Amino acid sequence: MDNFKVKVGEFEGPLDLLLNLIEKRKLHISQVSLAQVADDYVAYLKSEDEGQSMEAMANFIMVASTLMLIKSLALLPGLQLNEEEKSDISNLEDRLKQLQRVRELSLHVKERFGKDIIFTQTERAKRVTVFAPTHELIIPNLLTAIKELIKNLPKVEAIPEKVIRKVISLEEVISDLAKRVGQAMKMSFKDFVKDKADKVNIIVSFLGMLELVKQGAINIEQKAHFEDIGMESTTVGIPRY
Amino acid sequence: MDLAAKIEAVLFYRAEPVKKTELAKLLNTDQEALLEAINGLKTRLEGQGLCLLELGEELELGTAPEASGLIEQMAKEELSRELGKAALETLTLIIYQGPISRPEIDQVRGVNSSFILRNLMVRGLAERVIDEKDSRRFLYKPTLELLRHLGLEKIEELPEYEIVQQELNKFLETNKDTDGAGID
Amino acid sequence: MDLAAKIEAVLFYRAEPVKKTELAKLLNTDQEALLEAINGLKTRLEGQGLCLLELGEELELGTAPEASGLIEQMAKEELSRELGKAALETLTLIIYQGPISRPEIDQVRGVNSSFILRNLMVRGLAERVIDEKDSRRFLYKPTLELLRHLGLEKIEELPEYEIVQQELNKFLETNKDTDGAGID
Repeated sequence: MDNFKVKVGEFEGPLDLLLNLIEKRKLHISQVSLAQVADDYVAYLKSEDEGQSMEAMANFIMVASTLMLIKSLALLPGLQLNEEEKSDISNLEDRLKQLQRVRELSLHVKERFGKDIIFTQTERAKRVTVFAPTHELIIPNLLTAIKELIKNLPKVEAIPEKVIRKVISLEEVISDLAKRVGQAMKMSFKDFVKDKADKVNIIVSFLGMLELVKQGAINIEQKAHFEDIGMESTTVGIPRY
Repeated sequence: MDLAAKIEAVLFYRAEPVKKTELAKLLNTDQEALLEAINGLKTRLEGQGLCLLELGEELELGTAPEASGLIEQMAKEELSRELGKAALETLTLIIYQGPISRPEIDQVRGVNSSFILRNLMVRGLAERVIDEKDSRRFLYKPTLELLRHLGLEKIEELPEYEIVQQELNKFLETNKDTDGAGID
Repeated sequence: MDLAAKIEAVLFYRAEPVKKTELAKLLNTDQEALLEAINGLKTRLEGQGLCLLELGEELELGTAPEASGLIEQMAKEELSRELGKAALETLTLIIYQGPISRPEIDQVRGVNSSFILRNLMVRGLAERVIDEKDSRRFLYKPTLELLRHLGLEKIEELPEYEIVQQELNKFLETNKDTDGAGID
């Protein structure tokens, strides 16, 4: 039944991991803090990706792509986001806040569960029973019932196609994002002139992150788009002219 | 919580006659205080829905005599009512797979079956026996009357018996570790 | 014998959750008089050995939470006291926000909750009902069994219950259109 669990390392699901990273740094949930932990998140995924199933990774990678967006936005306020991207970002923030609240509340449940149990009557040992069959009790009905039961036994669920499609297109998301980051940087070039060294470092690390994410997506073809990531050198070169 | 309330709770839970000596020991009290509390409880229950039955050395909690008409009516209705889908499903599982434990029944059905099992027993359709391999647990099986009613001389005559057995055993085998309380 | 006493007798005899509508019919009374009698019974049981559990439409008689330690000494059944992190989170959502669908639970937890939900149902701590607004989907809600394990007569006794209802409703309202991890 372990197949029902979508675990990477010790974390059950991407939100579990993300919330943990934020709480470890004692941050409040916001776009700013999400941008801050994006690297940690990707680094963790990379360290754990060995031997993980496509199903386990899929959910984590979807969240990684939203984190990349958030980080890009933090670095380059000029970056244009479409409606879906905007809603992905606010949605992630909301879900994290919600999960955090549920964890808070779960302490009330934990504190009480199994402590002062209210008992009901035990099964009466000596009870007068009357044989009372009903018209339902005929062999064909039994066969129908048992077949229905067997049909409804839980099976290992395959990962829904919707999720797979999203993950596969992540590759496109990365290359697309890399392009847009490059453009946004040119556009906001003036901003980069100030405090040059720091900005360059940030960009380098950001692109490093993109690369990590790409490698993290173990089941995704990467070679065809390698050149897009190669943008790193071009981009780093920008401040020189 | 006073002694009378404790006696009430214990008798309610046990749902069978309990010896006064056992009660005194359990509640860590002497006979005198116990008898006083018993009388106190009797007085308190006057006009209520329950009553305290005293048979020599034994005590039992029951429904008040004034409620007997109501209870009889309910008992009759209980027996004449249809089983319904959930109960039929549970009973079928017991017929095909019995003797079978409650955790196994719950695991196959994906829901808790305790109340349904109680009803099936009240109706004389299923009975429970102590598991020879583990005396702390019960196994459920169909009653002889039910098998006769269905016209079955032996269980193997059930349609698709072999294949049902295989499917269910396969499932129960793979889910052995996840039954009972030890989940996650 | 008054209505409250009759309710007590019926619940004692049945020894399982009984619906208010069923009680009203059996006792030949209307909802209003029934609810009044239920409250009367609750008051009457205060400080006694028993308590009246109430969850939505269902009622059940149990031992008073104060008697918990005493009864446990006698209990032969295996008591489930442990909840893993996933089970705890899922139950918390079901308690504070139930009835709630699986996509909604998945959305908050960020993972597929089908495995954990099945286990909670097998343990009798949660149950699923068909969504009245959309008969193709199920909603999960707490059970009297869960209430018993929490030692609460009413779910509303949990801290922050009221305020959380408002909070979560607001959240679900604003996130209505997003499906996120919602797989079902």
